[in-house]
Amino acid sequence: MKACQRIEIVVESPIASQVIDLLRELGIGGYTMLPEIRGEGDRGERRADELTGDSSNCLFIIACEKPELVEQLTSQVRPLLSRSGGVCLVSEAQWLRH
Amino acid sequence: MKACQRIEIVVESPIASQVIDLLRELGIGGYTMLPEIRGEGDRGERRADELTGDSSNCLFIIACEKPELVEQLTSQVRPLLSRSGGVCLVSEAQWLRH
Amino acid sequence: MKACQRIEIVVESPIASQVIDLLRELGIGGYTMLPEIRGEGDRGERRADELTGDSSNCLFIIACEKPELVEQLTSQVRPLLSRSGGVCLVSEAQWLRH
Amino acid sequence: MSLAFLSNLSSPPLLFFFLGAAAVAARSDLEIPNQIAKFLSIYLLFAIGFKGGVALAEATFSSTILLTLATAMALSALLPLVCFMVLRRKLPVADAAATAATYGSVSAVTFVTAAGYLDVMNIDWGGHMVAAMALMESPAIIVGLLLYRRYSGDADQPMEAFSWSSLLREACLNGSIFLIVGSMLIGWISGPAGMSQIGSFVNELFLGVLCLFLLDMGIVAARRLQDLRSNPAALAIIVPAALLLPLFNGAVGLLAAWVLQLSEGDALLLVILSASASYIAVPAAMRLVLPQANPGTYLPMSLAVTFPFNILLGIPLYHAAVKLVLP
Amino acid sequence: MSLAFLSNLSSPPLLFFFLGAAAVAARSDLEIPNQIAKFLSIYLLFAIGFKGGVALAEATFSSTILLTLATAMALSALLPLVCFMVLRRKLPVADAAATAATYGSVSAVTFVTAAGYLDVMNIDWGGHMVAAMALMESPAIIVGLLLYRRYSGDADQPMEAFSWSSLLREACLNGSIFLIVGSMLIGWISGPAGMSQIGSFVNELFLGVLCLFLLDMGIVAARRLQDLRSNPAALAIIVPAALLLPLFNGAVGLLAAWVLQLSEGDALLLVILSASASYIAVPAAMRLVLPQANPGTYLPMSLAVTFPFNILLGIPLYHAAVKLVLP
Amino acid sequence: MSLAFLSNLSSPPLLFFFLGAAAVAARSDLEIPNQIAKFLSIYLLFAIGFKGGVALAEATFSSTILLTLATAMALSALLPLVCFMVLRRKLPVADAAATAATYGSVSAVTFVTAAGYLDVMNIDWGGHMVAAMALMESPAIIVGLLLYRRYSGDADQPMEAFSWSSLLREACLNGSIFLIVGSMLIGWISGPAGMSQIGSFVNELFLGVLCLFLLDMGIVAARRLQDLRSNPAALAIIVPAALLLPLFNGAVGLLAAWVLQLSEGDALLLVILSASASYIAVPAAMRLVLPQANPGTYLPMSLAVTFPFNILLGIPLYHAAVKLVLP
Ligand SMILES: Nc1ncnc2c1ncn2[C@@H]1O[C@H](COP(=O)(O)O)[C@@H](O)[C@H]1O
Ligand SMILES: Nc1ncnc2c1ncn2[C@@H]1O[C@H](COP(=O)(O)O)[C@@H](O)[C@H]1O
Ligand SMILES: Nc1ncnc2c1ncn2[C@@H]1O[C@H](COP(=O)(O)O)[C@@H](O)[C@H]1O
Ligand code: NA
Ligand code: NA
Ligand code: NA
Repeated sequence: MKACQRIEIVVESPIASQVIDLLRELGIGGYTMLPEIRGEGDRGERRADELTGDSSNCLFIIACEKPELVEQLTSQVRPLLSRSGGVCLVSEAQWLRH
Repeated sequence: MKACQRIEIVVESPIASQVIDLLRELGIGGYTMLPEIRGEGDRGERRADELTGDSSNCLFIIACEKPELVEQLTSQVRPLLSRSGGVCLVSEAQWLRH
Repeated sequence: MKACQRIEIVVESPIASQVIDLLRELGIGGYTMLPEIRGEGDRGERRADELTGDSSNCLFIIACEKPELVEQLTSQVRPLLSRSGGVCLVSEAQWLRH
Repeated sequence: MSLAFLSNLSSPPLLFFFLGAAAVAARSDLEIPNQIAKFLSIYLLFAIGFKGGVALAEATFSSTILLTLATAMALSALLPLVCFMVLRRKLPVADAAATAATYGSVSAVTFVTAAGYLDVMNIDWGGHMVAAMALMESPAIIVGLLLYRRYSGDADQPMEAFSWSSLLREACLNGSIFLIVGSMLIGWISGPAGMSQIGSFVNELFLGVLCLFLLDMGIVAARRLQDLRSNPAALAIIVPAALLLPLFNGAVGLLAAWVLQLSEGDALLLVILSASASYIAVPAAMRLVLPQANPGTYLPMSLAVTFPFNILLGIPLYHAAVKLVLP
Repeated sequence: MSLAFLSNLSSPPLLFFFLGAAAVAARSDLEIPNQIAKFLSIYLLFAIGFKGGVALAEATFSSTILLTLATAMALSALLPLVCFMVLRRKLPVADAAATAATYGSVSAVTFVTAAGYLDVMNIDWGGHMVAAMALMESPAIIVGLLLYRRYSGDADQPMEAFSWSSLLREACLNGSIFLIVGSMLIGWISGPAGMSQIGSFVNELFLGVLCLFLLDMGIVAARRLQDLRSNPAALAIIVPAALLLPLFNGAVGLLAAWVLQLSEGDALLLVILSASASYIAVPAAMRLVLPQANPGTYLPMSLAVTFPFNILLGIPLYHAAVKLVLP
Repeated sequence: MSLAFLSNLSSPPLLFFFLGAAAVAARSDLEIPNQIAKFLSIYLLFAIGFKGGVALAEATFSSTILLTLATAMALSALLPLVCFMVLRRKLPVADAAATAATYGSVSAVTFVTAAGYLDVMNIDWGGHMVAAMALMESPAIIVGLLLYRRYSGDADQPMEAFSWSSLLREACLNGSIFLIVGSMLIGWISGPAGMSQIGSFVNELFLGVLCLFLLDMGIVAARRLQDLRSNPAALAIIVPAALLLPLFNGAVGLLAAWVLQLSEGDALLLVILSASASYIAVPAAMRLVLPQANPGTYLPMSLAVTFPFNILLGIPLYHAAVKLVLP
């Protein structure tokens, strides 16, 4: 077990690819992504009912053990969230080494 | 970054709308919801294989920074869980302000 | 509320049934499972786009209050992860009793 | 009669139901994705509703039609009474009331399967039977709830989270009912001209889609049956009840059909409506209005026992009975 | 004309659109699963593209075809200019530019509905209109973006995360456009021989699938309209604009059809292409190239107001106008 | 022969495979939702199985049928032996064994495409070939596993998590196999009467659905090819092997067809079964019984190289060879 940070990002589906590009640029090798999920917030309800992802969210889960990478990631995710909404939560976790 | 509580609720799909109503009543502005997921517990296996949501769960993720709201939410979610099962987990997290 | 550990396991879909068997063997009564999700890691991108689960992941969320069970679970999950990839994160949470 | 049985059992849709059940028994990983199963059921409701509506547009309106509709509603309100009286000896009041509502109401898919059976047999049926089906959905729910309030002892105590408006919405505006009734209205409005536009979609795919849908139902019903096995106590009550209730309700439906002197096809449909039990609309409504009832009781009864019984043995059995009684 | 209106409104596809809207109004839980809705739209694009391609393979190539294609592109580039000039008085520059791009571009589903309307009416239309549709997708996006850069004041400031290559990819290689154009090419290559292979799949299911698809669109459009209600200020600008823009653009398209002396079917399709507004490709592209624009403005305008207006009233209205102007 | 090539390559299904690959190459966002792709494959297996069963019901049972079935099983057991001997020079033992199993087994979708090709060409094929396909699924898996145990050196060491029963279940009761065999049995039981019920569903939609399905396969195969590019070392072994193995196995299949003097259609199907490689059932089974093997080797080989090769060039090539050898 190794201490790490668990980052959880909810963004609207159309910008999922921007988040993935960002993760790759930062050299964050791994992420898990849950597509087409629903939610509600300041920008109204997203029912995941449209043909495009226009009204749906996706959820990224990222385990990262380097605090400076987490720092960079959050600071670069912030403008995406300001522009089109979403949340980013960071918490502590133990990562099972294998 | 701001400290908040991360609430995670798993309930069976037919009562998802009751949870949403509850969140709105309490004035909790935002939530993320993952529909049609599977699980197993005291009430048997839910395989998400029926035409209605009868045998599926859904997962709510709620970031909330007001402890008293968390208090209210959990106390009102409890009877729903007692009646039709599910889990509610609360943990600490950092919320990225934007 | 009762302290518990929140275990989160991402594995490729074809071995989901092995994880479920493992949970049952250990007597861990409850889990929540999100099927057909995406991700990327050392073993490349999994796009959840194949007919079988060959290129998709699934996510298990398990609340467990017995540390020794968590211990057993993680030690038995480790070989699965070494062989076909994935992550296992463990964190602290409060479990709403009902 | 044995011939009808055999020809029913060797028709592709029912064989695919068996195939689904066999897949579960053999522990194969065969599965119909969930959204696909929903799509298949949407198609079936759409097609039967539309066909019924077009038939209605072509029919001359008669008092028998009105009487049939009224009888259907009455059956849905009365059948739960008897069911409840029997069931409450064995089950908690809430479970008995919910089960009574389930069996008073109807299963749209059983109806659709029976209509397909009639089409294959070249027996006419009236489009208004779709309306009859829709009318039978809700009364049972309301009666079930009233029964619970009357017998549970906590009638005065305000019901938590309960409102008549949400009850009626659940009871009458359930998606399946809304779709089949809406399609019937559209079929009725657009008539034969509409049928000429979407006729091949509605008619030619019907039995093929029914095959795939029953394949899925076979899988789901067999899984629920397997789950039941782990609960032998419940099994001893649930399975017999789930076999007897459709027979009893079907007999009452047959009596009504005889009184009304319905045609062969309409009679069979009225019987199957009486005999069938809801496993979509009513369980969903019960969660909201009767949360005290245990879905582990009424859901497997209707889905895992009564539904297969009705489509496998019930339809030809009721058909034989109809032919006996209404020559 | 009133007859065309009525016969359009009583055709099953449109009635199913109403049914979907009614389900939302009645708060029924009727719903088409999301992947199914995508499948239905994939089928429709595939079928119309393929049909158009086969028609193209059978047509003799004429200069009118080339002229029509050039005109279509020109319309897509010019219509946003006028829209923008009007809209920027009421809306922020970014929103006005995005909305102008939305209305200059086209809605593939509206096009498909109009083509189905023509088929039902037994009016011929040219396969090259599919190509015209594809050509109208992108110019509007580029013009919209140029308008924003010219009028927003931050033209010099390097656009964050913007690249022309990703813009062009979004604009031209959007999945819907790619599929309909690809299917057209395949229909063109495989010709009548190909049609003999998949003809019944492409033709006989078309209107039935359109019914189910418009049922879903009715549900989605009604939900977006409900969301709009909570924002009366926006409503006062958005709704009138979303009704006037298609009329204005359609009139310009009619003028072009008159200049080119197109056939009845092709003229109607050119008008509907001009009048329709994108709610798939353009909104997706705007997220990337004009993230400053608020999707809450242009998306409900095209999806919840203009789309229903066009398919319910627009098609027969434009048809009447075409018959008036091009006898 | 060149004509057959051309007519195969210009048939809509294959053109849609190219369209899918082109969408990936052009970085379009065109995508078939995952559950829809599963539905399309369910339909194809259902339709081919049912058609084969009905054909079987109409055929007179002959010893050639039995011999063909026995040969098919033998091929599935023997082909992996040669593949393994060649592959283990270049690959780790586990990977070589898993790949050998993959190529000894069959691809149901390749079979379905070839059957569709024969139908378009108006060449008869025997319903028992569906059974042959099913019988070829599992022997290769067992042989592959035995090869691994024999050559890996850890034969004595008890295999973790391994059980013959779960192996056999994976090998024989895989969902695709279960569905196509079950549908064949149902077609056989219900015979021409069943075909008259669901014939138009099974026959008329077939090629259209195949188009959409191959569109998806084109997308997925092209993505896997792109992933492979990042691994040039593996590429140098994987791609040539994935092109040579089907040719070699197909030649052996052709030899068997010649010995049995099969009809043109049956011979082509036996060849394509030999030449095809599993990318659904076997990879899933290998995860359980040979987890040491790297799915990054055998999966892209069969899915991204051999599958496209077989449906694009293989089918007409094998057909030409069959016509040469079996006049
Ligand atoms: N407090 C919250 N907790 C969890 N998810 C949220 C919260 N607020 C917003 N979201 C998610 O972020 C999306 C966009 O939020 P917003 O920008 O506030 O409209 C919503 O659709 C939700 O899925
Ligand atoms: N210990 C647990 N950890 C995670 N999820 C659980 C747990 N127990 C129950 N669940 C979820 O809650 C649902 C209902 O649980 P139950 O009421 O115990 O049947 C299950 O289907 C699971 O999805
Ligand atoms: N750092 C990470 N954070 C979150 N999920 C990860 C991470 N690394 C890997 N994963 C998930 O685990 C799967 C297998 O990872 P790998 O074995 O590294 O290819 C990936 O497809 C991801 O879904
Ligand atoms: Na009933
Ligand atoms: Na336009
Ligand atoms: Na093979």
